[in-house]
Amino acid sequence: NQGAPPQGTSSQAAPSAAASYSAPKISVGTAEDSRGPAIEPEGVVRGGTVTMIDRDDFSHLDPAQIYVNTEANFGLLIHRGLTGYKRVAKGEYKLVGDLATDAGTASDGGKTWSFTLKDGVKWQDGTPITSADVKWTIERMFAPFITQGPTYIQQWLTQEDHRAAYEGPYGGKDLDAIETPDDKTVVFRFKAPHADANYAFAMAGYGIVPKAKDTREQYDKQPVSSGPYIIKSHVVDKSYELARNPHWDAATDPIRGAYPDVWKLEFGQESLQITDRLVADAGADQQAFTFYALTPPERLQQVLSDQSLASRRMISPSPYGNYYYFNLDRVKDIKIRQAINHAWPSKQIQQIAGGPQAAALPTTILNENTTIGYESYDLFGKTAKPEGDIEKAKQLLAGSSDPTPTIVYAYNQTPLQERITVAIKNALEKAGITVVTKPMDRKTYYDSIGLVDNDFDLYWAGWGADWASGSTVLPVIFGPVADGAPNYSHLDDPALKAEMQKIAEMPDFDAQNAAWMRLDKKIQETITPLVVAENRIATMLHGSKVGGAEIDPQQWIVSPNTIFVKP
Amino acid sequence: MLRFAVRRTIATAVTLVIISAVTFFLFFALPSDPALLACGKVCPPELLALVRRNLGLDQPVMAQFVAWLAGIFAGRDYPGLGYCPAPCLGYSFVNRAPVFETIMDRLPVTLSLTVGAAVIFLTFGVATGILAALRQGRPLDKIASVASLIGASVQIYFVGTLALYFLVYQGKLLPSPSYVPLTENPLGWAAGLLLPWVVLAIIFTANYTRMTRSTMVENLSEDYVRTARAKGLPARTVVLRFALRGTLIPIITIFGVDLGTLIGGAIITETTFGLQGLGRLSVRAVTYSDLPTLMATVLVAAGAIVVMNAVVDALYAVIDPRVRLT
Amino acid sequence: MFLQVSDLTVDFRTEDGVVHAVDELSFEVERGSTLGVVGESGSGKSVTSMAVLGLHDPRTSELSGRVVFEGQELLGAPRTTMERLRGNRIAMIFQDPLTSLSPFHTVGAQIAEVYRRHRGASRSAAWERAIVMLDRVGIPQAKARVEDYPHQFSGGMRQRATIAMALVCDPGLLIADEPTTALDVTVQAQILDLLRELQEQSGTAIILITHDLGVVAAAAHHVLVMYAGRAVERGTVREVLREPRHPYTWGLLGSMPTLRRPVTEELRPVRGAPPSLINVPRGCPFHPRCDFVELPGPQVCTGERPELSPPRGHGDACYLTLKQKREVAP
Amino acid sequence: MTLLELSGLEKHFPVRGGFPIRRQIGSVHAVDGVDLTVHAGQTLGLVGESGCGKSTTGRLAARLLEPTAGRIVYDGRDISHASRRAMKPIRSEIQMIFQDPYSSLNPRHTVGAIIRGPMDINDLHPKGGREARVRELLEIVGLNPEHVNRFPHEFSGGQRQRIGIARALALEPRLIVADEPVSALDVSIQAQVVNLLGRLQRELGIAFLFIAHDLAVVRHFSQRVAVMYLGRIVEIGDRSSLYERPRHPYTHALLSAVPEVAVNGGGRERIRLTGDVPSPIDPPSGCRFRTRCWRAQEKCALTTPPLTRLPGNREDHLTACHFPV
Amino acid sequence: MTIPTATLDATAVTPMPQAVGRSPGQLMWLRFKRDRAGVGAAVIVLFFFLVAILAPVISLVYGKDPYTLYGQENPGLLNDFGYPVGANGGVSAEFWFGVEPGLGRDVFAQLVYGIRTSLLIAVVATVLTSLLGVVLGIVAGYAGGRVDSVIGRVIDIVLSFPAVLFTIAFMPVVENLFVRPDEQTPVWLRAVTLVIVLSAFGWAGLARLLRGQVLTLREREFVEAARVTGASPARVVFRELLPNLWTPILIQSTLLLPALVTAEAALSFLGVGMIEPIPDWGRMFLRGTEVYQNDITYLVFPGVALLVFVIAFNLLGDSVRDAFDPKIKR
Ligand SMILES: Nc1ncnc2c1ncn2[C@@H]1O[C@H](COP(=O)(O)OP(=O)(O)OP(=O)(O)O)[C@@H](O)[C@H]1O
Ligand SMILES: Nc1ncnc2c1ncn2[C@@H]1O[C@H](COP(=O)(O)OP(=O)(O)OP(=O)(O)O)[C@@H](O)[C@H]1O
Ligand SMILES: [Mg+2]
Ligand SMILES: [Mg+2]
Ligand code: NI
Repeated sequence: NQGAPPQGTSSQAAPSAAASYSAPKISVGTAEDSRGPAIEPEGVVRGGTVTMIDRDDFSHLDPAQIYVNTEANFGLLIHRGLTGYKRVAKGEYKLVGDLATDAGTASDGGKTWSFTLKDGVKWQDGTPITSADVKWTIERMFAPFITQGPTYIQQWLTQEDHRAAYEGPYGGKDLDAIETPDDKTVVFRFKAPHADANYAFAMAGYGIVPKAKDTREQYDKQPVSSGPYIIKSHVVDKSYELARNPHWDAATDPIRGAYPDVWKLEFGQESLQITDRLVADAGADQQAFTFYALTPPERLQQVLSDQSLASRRMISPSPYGNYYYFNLDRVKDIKIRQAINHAWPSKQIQQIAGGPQAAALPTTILNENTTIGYESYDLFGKTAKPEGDIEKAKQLLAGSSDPTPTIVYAYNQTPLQERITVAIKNALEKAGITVVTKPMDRKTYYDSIGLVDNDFDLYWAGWGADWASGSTVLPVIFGPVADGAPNYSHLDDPALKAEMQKIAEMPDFDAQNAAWMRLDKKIQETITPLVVAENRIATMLHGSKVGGAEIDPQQWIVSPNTIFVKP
Repeated sequence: MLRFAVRRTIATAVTLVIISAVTFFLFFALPSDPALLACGKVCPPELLALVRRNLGLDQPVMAQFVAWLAGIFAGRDYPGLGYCPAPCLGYSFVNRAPVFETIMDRLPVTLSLTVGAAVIFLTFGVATGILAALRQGRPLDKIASVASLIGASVQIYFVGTLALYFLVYQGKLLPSPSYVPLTENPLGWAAGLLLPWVVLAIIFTANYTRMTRSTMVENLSEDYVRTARAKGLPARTVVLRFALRGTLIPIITIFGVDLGTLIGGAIITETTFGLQGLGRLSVRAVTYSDLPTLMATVLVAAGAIVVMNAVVDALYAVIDPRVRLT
Repeated sequence: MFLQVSDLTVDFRTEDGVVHAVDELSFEVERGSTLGVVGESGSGKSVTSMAVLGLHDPRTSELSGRVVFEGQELLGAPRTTMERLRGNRIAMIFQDPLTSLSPFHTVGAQIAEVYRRHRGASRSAAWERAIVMLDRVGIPQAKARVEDYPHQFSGGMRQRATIAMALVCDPGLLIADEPTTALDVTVQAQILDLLRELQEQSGTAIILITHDLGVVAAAAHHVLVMYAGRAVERGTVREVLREPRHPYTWGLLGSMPTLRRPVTEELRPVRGAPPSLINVPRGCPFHPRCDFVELPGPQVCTGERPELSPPRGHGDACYLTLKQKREVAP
Repeated sequence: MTLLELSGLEKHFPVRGGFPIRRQIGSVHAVDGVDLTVHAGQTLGLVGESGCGKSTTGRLAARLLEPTAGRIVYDGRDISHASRRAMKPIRSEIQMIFQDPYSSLNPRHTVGAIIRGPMDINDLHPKGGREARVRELLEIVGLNPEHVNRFPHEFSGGQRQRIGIARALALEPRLIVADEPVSALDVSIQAQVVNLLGRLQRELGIAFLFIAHDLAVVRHFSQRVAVMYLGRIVEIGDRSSLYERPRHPYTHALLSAVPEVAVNGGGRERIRLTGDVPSPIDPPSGCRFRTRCWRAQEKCALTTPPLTRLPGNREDHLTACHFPV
Repeated sequence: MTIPTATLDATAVTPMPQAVGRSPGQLMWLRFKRDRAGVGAAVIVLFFFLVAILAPVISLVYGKDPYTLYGQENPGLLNDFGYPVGANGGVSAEFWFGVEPGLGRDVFAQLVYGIRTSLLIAVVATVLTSLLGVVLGIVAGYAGGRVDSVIGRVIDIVLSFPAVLFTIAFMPVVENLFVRPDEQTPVWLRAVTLVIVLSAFGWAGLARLLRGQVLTLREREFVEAARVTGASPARVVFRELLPNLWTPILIQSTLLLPALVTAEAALSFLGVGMIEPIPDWGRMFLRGTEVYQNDITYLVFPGVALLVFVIAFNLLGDSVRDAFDPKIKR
């Protein structure tokens, strides 16, 4: 996914070798693991009201429309899915059954997946959740008004252009590939093997929707809760108040702690203000935290060096990938692309973003945090010369088709990107490259660079894995070339396509991951379609009376599951 | 008076329609396609067409404008989204809510911010202005004029940022700015808005002090003020009943403008203090190409100014019986 | 003596220097009589009257001398004393009826206010009194007009209203500062008649300030001719107008066109322009414009400043001897 | 010899109002049927109370306003509706002096520029050049020619009025409309200016339409005098005849209201008018003076008295009254 | 007809003694010179202008330019967080006003060059605004009637139009309109767009004011005096009216300039100001409000510079107003 609109910055991050974070351990849990209740954080207290402050309201509440991490995170409070991630210990997670009794059973070499629903799982009105609801949930995702959510399962069940195969259940037709032998069992039959399907079902987008209460478009405004809370009030773009869902039973839920009685969500604050408020820790703000308001670079020094904040600090590297894509249609000479990679002022950009504690300098396309079996490589000497190797770049350019190329660099015009642009221009020009900088309107930035026929040579874009595997990164960012598609490099190589297809269908999850890692290096070596950008390290704060706050390393957001309020 | 009211209402309506039309057509020139934004990441052409139809974007611009205008009075039906009842300012696909609801939600914030600040800067500005005029040339006058000059030169984001830092985060003297509905908790309401009020007042007071001072100085030398003194009226009465009366006209003139602008949205103030009023709503609407919301905020902003102007004109007649309302 | 002003001096501090608006002016007013004060524009007439009421801004003006009213010293009297006297024992009518009434309040309110303030009358009693006063000054349908605003009155009516306002507390002294200058002749005549009538009824002393000798002739008993802040001639109306003694008075009379003067004759204006009050000419302030400086000898006119002589009765401030005057008088 | 003739001249200013759309709802009958003539080289004085339409008449005569009805004949030419272009040749012959010596001079122009202006506009090249002519004019009106580069505010009221006169003289006019040129001046200065105008008339033979409200001043400067009331001429005649034997009650009232310097002048009958001038928006029917006239009878309300010579009056002494004194 | 010369005694009127030859401009200058605060402000304003003009020279002498990323190129200037290592924001003999956090540019050089941007935009916008306002205001006031009501309506609409929103929305559009997609956006384009936007929404106030002025001026008799001599409407407007409007125009524009400087800064705050790397006070100031908790120096220098600049200009505007307004006594 592309993550929520970033706050205070537009660049996102991956871990640095220097930082003392280890990548999260993620494994598949057993049926035993899938039993509720959730593992309690230390010193947990139940009850009270917790406040969450953030900048933007969630655009969607209908699970089928949820793709962005902030919405997914909020979804944890009101939606449940077949599977989910259970926090076992700090940095350790298990994929477990959420509504399902376990993380699913694959058969037929990974082509068939079946799940059994737990007893006692109910909707907010007390009616039990059935397999029909699950089937309906997936079926309705084919409907035309569903535009935002994930599409993996749909495509696997039908074809790449899944909407062409099935128009959704509202016309009365159902989808044969999903079977519900009884009220508790649901079986998915995929066209090809997908060893990681249980990870896919953990996406918030596959949170379930009651067949009886489906209001189609309107559901996006008033969803029915299957999770621990119900929405008591919602003022668009401003606030939420959540109250307990009396029909949610902690015993069925291994994931959600749901400790506070009331949740208050407040929107409209910039991250700078949120940080200042949390640093001040005054009055009601002591019970406050933020899902996603990263400490902006301007406050990092203060937040990181103030010892009194240590207990309220949360730090986690970004699980996303940030790339400066070359437009391969325009920058055709690989030497030039590599020269730019060598000249890239990673260190300078890092400093602008707030220093090594604010941004890591990854060297690989795949992100260390979200790739099981991650292995590092450094093709452009970034570890040795993070500030860029101008000499090497000049050498490469000298041997290229154009020793003094002109590069049109488009960027999202935010204050931070403006400053980063200054550094990039400065560095590349030292290497003899003329840089034409093109500030782009924030709201149309992705539209503009998403056009296949654009007039730019280099531009930034981010992508994050949907689960801890290269299969949700490389096939996406080097996927189909189309307007609006995330293949911003326009890399269209049949051999590569075939190779990716082959890896994706490998039945062994670990082998698959190792293959993705090798492909990562190969792409950078032979094609160099992008510059791997700095990855930010999130630092966030919470109020002194908030307990259990922790950044979910996969979603890169403070998880609500462990939050509690100290009296 | 009634005639005036009717005539001004007509004029106001005409002005608002013109401003709405200008906004509507101008923002239509924007390159970002609202349907595309509403449609989402993966947007096949047929889906786009559907969104277009639902939002009425497939109509000619003129027809869309008329539909929008008619919606205000008659309500409007959005296929797939439901009916939007009578004062329908459109349906925001960004907020996924009828715009009118959102506006009504933000308006109390903006009004509280505006009215509270206005009360402070008006009373304080006029009072210091009067004192400065009466103490013309004395230290108090000098202090007032220097203070007002500085007040007029500083920026809300400068004062606001520093005030937040020193008074709220560091000093912990004031609660962090927030909006609590007046009806819910009057004290909390005042406490939450105190800082924005004061900061706005710092900047606006200056103008009133200066204006009051200079007109007051002029008015104090008016013949009728001299007459009042010659009648043996106490100095207080002379100043407050006679001299001040004439000073009110220029004051309410700028007051009307200020109030109108503030109701339209104190964008920077709201941003600085994280208040959710019309100002930020409008900026957000621009940022997301949310045309219906934008139109509505423009309408409110322009409406506030135009209405305040009409009110000011009516007040002229109340203050000065020579003014005839036509 | 009812009102005695002696050696009144008023200076204004301005950017360009100190304006000597009134310079050692002495005069007196008897109970029930009218003193006409004449002089061209800027001769200090208004300043004098305002000084009597203590209306000058103490920050820019400097007053000295004595102003004794009914035995009470007014110069330097505390503010409250002055506020009690103003509008009550001493009332004033200003030149411009349009601007001297507050445009924001009804005529009735402005009149009633004075009555309430000084007589402690109730609201309704004061209102009744306002109607009576308006009626007295000849406003038709006073009851209906009392609620009008000044702008709904014509110039003449407004001036009547200011007179009503001035007389509402039956003042002992009325200072009328050019009460008719802004009005048409027919209205002016009405107003002058009215003042005379009122004086006859209540015995009020009046200081009538004007630059029109015709008005003085019609309405005053005594005359004070001012020039450059000083009294240059003083006497009864008959004395001053019949046998004017000061060359400036001659000049004034000569420049006034009248209905009787033969038309073949040119007017005889005072030559030159009024003096600056910042650099008042030394000696006799009139000497630069005087045709007769040679007679007593130029050193005389530019030397010591002439005093009003004789100190009582018909006096003038000029070095010409009576005989010389009789010879050169026009 | 008649230089300017106004006949049946009317000027109505629209009064706007109405509801809901503003439109003309009435008109100010500022000038409502004025007949008068100005003879070459002579002065016609025009007196009347404030607001009776004197200035409007003067502006009409100078063609600053377009008449609503009636004729303006200047030197035999009908200029009632002449365009700016058509007026061009005559412009220099009719000039104006204004009441307010403060507002009638552009505060941002030097005296020289002010006086030279009319010559520039009309492209006149006097002998010796414009500069010399300006100095000459200043001298004529009794100002120091060295003062050409000064600004109006540096002059006293009387001196300013002289500048205004010099400006009017710059085009060597044959007729000067003087709209209350001395009302704003002090008595002594007023006399200086009146004397100056008198001399100019004698020496240059300029005709004047001299507007004033002060009957005494008018008497000193005008050979003939017209009395105006509420947009109409009520009496017009030779100076001596009019002042000595006024026939219209209004003229009577005006004359008797003038305060006289002569103490106990006696003999003069005193007439005090009551009430105010009626509104020119809705003037009384018939004789307009009837509402304040002590001689008014029913007839006055019904028919408008024509401006005619009354028996016993001199030939050019005309009065508009049914019941003359 | 010939006019006999010197028929009159040219000395009949003696010039007013205190009238020394002073044009209104000179008078204004005299009054202004006496106003110490005003002169001080003028000196400061002049200083700013000088710095703007001499920026390259200053930069040369100082030995640094506003574009080089000193902090990034020389290790030891900025710490890991991008903040200056040295005390007080890295103020040193080498970097007089310190180093910019993050990019590490020289603050002094940026400030010096920043004046250019701010002043240039503000001055050009002021000139444009004034021009538009003057032309439309005078035309509306003088032409009257339909033209007046049309312009009046437009003024009303412009005044009630949400300018800030408009700017935010259209700034990018305009740029995309004028620049080919693969071309560097020229620096001047943003500046020009800013100028246009600021002027397009700024003129209405001035126009309204001038319209009112013209309405009263039009009634002044000197306009009639010009028309009676046959002056064309154009001459009346340009020769007679315009000179009288210089005062309000000058006053307005001296007050407009600081307002525009702050407006530009406010637009920077909302993200539509000048883009990096062009030095700009508004943006520096904005950045200052972000980093002030760690590097108050970076807020203080641009903040104080902007504050001094705006105060000085406002003070100058006030003084100009006072100098032109004889009513205000100090
Ligand atoms: N407050 C003041 N400050 C400075 N000078 C003043 C002030 N008031 C009056 N003067 C000056 O004092 C002089 C006398 O003024 P005053 O008003 O008494 O004249 P006046 O005789 O009443 O004239 P007019 O007939 O024009 O009313 C004038 O030169 C005037 O400029
Ligand atoms: N431009 C105008 N529009 C409307 N009404 C006008 C206009 N000019 C004059 N009037 C009205 O016409 C009437 C005559 O005005 P005019 O100025 O001619 O009187 P006047 O005799 O010169 O008075 P004054 O002695 O006060 O100068 C007045 O009622 C006046 O209000
Ligand atoms: Mg006076
Ligand atoms: Mg007139
Ligand atoms: Ni009659």
